[in-house]
Amino acid sequence: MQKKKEREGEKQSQLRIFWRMFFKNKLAVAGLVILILIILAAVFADFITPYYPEEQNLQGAFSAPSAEHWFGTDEFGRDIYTRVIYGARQSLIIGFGAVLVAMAAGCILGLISGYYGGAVDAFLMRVMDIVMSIPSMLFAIAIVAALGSNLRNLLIAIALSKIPNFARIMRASVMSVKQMEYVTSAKVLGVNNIRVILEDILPNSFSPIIVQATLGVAFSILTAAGMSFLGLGIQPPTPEWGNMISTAKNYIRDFPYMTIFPGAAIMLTILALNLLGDGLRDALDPKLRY
Amino acid sequence: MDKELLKVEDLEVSIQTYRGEVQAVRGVSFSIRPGEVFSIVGESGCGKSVTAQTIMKLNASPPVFIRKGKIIFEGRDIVPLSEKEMRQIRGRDISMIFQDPMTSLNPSKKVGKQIEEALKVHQHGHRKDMWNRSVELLRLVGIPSPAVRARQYPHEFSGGMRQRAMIAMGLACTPKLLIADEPTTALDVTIQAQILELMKKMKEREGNAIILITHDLGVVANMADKVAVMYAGKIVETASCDELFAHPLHPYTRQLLAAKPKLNQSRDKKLVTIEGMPPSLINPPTGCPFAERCKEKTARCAMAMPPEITLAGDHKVSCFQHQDAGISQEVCV
Amino acid sequence: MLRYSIKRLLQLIPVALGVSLIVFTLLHISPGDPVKLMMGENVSQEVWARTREAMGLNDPFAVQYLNYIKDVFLHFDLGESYATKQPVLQEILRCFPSTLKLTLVSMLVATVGGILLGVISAVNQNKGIDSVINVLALVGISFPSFWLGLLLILLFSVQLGWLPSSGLEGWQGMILPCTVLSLQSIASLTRMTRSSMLDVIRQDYVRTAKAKGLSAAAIIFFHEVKNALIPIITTIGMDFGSLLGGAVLCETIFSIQGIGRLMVDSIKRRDYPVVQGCVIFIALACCLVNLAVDLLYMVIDPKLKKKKTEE
Amino acid sequence: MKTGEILVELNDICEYFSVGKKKLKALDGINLTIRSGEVLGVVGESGCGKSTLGRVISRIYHPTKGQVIYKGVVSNVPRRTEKEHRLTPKQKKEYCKNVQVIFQDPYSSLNPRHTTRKSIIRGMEVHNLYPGHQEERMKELLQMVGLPESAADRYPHEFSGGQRQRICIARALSIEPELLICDEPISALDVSIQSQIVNLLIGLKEKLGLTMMFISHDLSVVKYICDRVVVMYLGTVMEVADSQELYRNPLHYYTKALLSAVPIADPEVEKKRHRILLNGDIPSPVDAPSGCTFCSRCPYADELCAKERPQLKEISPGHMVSCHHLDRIKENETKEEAYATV
Repeated sequence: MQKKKEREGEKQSQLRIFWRMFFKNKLAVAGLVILILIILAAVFADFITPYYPEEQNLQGAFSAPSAEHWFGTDEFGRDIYTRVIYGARQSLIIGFGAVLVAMAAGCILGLISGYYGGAVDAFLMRVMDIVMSIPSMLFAIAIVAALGSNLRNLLIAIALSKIPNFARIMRASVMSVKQMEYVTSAKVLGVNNIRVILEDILPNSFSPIIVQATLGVAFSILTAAGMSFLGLGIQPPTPEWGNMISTAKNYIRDFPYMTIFPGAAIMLTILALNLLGDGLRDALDPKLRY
Repeated sequence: MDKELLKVEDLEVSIQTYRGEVQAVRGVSFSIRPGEVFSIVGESGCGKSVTAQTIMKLNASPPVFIRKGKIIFEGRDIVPLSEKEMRQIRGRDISMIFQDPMTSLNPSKKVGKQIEEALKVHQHGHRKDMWNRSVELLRLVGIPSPAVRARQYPHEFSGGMRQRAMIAMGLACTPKLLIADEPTTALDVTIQAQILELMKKMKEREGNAIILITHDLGVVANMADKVAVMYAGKIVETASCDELFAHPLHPYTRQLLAAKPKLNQSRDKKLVTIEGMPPSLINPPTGCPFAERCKEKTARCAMAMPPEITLAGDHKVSCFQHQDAGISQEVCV
Repeated sequence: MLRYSIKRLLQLIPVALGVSLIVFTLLHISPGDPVKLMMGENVSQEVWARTREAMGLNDPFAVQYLNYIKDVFLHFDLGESYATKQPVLQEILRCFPSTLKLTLVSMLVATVGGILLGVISAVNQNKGIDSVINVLALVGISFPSFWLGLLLILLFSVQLGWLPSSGLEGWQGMILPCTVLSLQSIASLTRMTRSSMLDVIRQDYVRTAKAKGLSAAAIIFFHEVKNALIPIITTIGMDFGSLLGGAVLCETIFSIQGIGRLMVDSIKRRDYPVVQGCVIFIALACCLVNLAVDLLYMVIDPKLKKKKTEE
Repeated sequence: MKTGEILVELNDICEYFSVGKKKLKALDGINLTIRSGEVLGVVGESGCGKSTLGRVISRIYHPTKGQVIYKGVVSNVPRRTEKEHRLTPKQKKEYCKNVQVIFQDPYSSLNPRHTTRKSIIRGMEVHNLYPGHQEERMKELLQMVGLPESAADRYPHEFSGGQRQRICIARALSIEPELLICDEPISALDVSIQSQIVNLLIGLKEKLGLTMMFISHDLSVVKYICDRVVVMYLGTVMEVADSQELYRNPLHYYTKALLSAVPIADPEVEKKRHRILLNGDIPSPVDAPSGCTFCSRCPYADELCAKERPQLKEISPGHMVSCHHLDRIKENETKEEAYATV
């Protein structure tokens, strides 16, 4: 019985090495915990906030942080704490949504490009070069300008601007895995192309993508907030960190707390994601393992 | 002549890894006389390279620590020396060439400049003289049209040429000891023959001693005066080259010699296999490290580490088989 | 080297065409009628039809695009602004100097600061100063630049009154915008330089240099930095793009009349020719900077020089 | 197929890779045969094309020119002429089953995410062998290569290099190939582990009646296991002979130099040996000489060698050499011997 247990332990050990490396990195674990808390807050926003995010109370406008309003109220007397918590929803949806879309598209393009090479590769990479030559923030702005500014379009805009990133990383990873002798020997065994791609190449070229995805979420949230700040993203009265700061900007001389809290929320989220990304990268890097 | 150039006493070196402390070198002692070629031979992970790098204190610390022991170079223990004092020794008194000539040269610096740099560290003189000397060194190690080659970058050199350049760099300040860490492992046979020949020729010229680290017993037989066989962080046998190959005493040495087919042997002779693998050095066995794989082991082999006994002709071996024989043989002589 | 430069310049042509196609398509499908945008909602039917024909808006998409391309590349004509009725290129050139000043100074600050901090950090690996720099860099990449801008204005302009809160005039005026714009780049360059340096420290040739008896400082400056910089330089070129993107935010915060601000204002005014022109202009500027960086790269890395010139 | 019959025939195989604008001639006109049941050794230094040759025979690469004929059937031709030779997907798959490869690097030749079981059973699944008995067959294979049954559930990173190479051998043998191509199977291993693998391969070859092609740069190991040896240099064959004959009586100057360069683990022998030191380096296969590929390092080379490539000629039964100046070399050697005896 004990022997079996031991064997099972060994069986998963590659994953276990990864987790052991990851959990040894206290900052990374802290990042993961913060991120989980933020996600939980966004999901259960209804239960942890005392007001409605769009509930106005003009008499109570511009009140400083107090026991009643932890982060104070804005120009319409809306509770900033409530709005910050609800704002997490927009940011997380855009962050994770855009990265999921970009990752899916980028990985498929990168896989095709890296595995087949040749003219297909040359064409796809040229297209990626073109998209990459437009700074991603400007590209997103151009797309939103064309499609109109709302959550969906913002998500599409950011996703499109991120695709080349994922495609390039995936391509490089696939190209290095393709050289591995286990891929050659699978082909020599007579395994067909699709199985080689699905069983040998994809699982082994995915780890750099995971790191990139984490950092990509951070980047997307920042971009989305920046766009909303410019008035090109999510429009008021929907609470969003970027547009909250944008409004608060007008009152910065007299009511600076209005700027502080949404900004701090963005920063905390990005910091958590960056910590997590660093931790994942270190844990996935075989160089640091020995 | 009998004065020792380098004496290593009971050296213990450990490497910290996330799995635990690897005891890479576990009590190694040997000595080298001026002008001698001393070879340390063993398989990967036996601690031979760590020993070599420790002599120059090149290992980054952490993760590598000298736990115990002395390294006495020309009568002075260099273990307690500071980094600044070590710099005086490196390159001038002891220098080193490495296994992979492809990565051991700085890719973005001209080869001549890299040799010149070795000179500049320890000598003062006119820049032009230094450069001329580098070109001269390249010529000495057999690089054709050295003046042109000195202005090229390492990637324009072939593997053999780079190793020649490394040798030129190593010998730039006429050191008393050259440590060659697997200098020919990455090279082809015909190029290996050239490099070994070059090392011999340069040794004749400069009179330096050489520590040759290798896994290839053939290279040892070609080059060495004295040989130490290392296994799992310990030296199990030391003898002069002729003596070791003629009368290998330790079972590991014997089996290692029999495990590799020789070019001058007929093929009917069955290859001896050494079953199993070397032990992990994180928790090394208390007894003889080879006991687990040894075909001649007895009960006590696994219990305690056999002490090193000196037999006739300065032949040292750590094996219980010879413990009793040790005295009788000495009596015989 | 010259042939390679020319080749790279020629390679810019398909990129420029691609960018213009993407942007043109995007704005073509955007809602709103160009004529009404230009002349107001209550333009008469007759004038509307005539203007549409005159502007070529009834032509097929491909023809419209080709005409646009022809104007852009043959006459450097990016069209005319709906709002000001001025040529777009003139508008862009009016705003571009401020943006260029802002981004170039920020790039310089970011490069020098990032590499310096990264080298210091790597050399003192696992020591106090390394941890401090690491934490600062981590905070730096996590700071939303527009928020930082507001906080700095709050502190230095509102509270202390030391620095102006808008514009780019004089060195005092440059401080806040450049700090805000370069912060992210400094932080990410610091991190990259550090990890690149640490990679190089592990290389065999650094061990060789140590075996020669070189001092730690000599090894760092003669062997490590140059090799560590090789991968960094490419990212500096890429960084220019993100700096231009960041400039949009920065110009809005500090009320600077730059190209980013022009673009945002034009979007709000639905002045599409200007938006189109800005994106193409900026993309080309990025490509040129990348090209310049690539050539610089070849000067540093002898291996690449050989490879590229042989191709 | 009876032992000794021709199993594989290589007709004028060329393999060129493009490097920038230049051509790297990895193989340049190789004509060879592999007979059923023999162990054919292929030796040479880096850049000689020995691995490429193995990869062309195992259909990993298509040749740029020439044909691989397997049991009389044209099996590997340049990709664009595949249609002419009517190679069906079924034929290609059948060929995979007959020819298997073991690679040099045991660390990269196993998928890190597959257990040993999955690695070994995969081939049987693809070729539909042993339906329903694959598990038993896998256990049998593990035992055959000297691994415990418990190895089946482990991942590659839990094994040492030697053990991984055993898994690779089990994987290759799982579909019962006729020809096993061993591409430097032991050069990444330590000496004590090398002998384990060498003995295992010899045992398996005898037990299963395999034909083997053993690619290596280690001349002493090749001498130990091979029946016939091919010496290659820069994409061309220099000399082919039975193992005994080649090592006793090397005729090509390159073979002589190569053999004399191998250090022998015996100081007595080493002191007495006459070592031929070749001049210069192995040229890069990108700018290989157009005549005899060895002419840049050969002391006997003249204008003829630089201009014209010597053909592989049969000197004595089974012993083939490609050199223009065999007579001069021999003459010179007898002279030297004469001096030595005087």
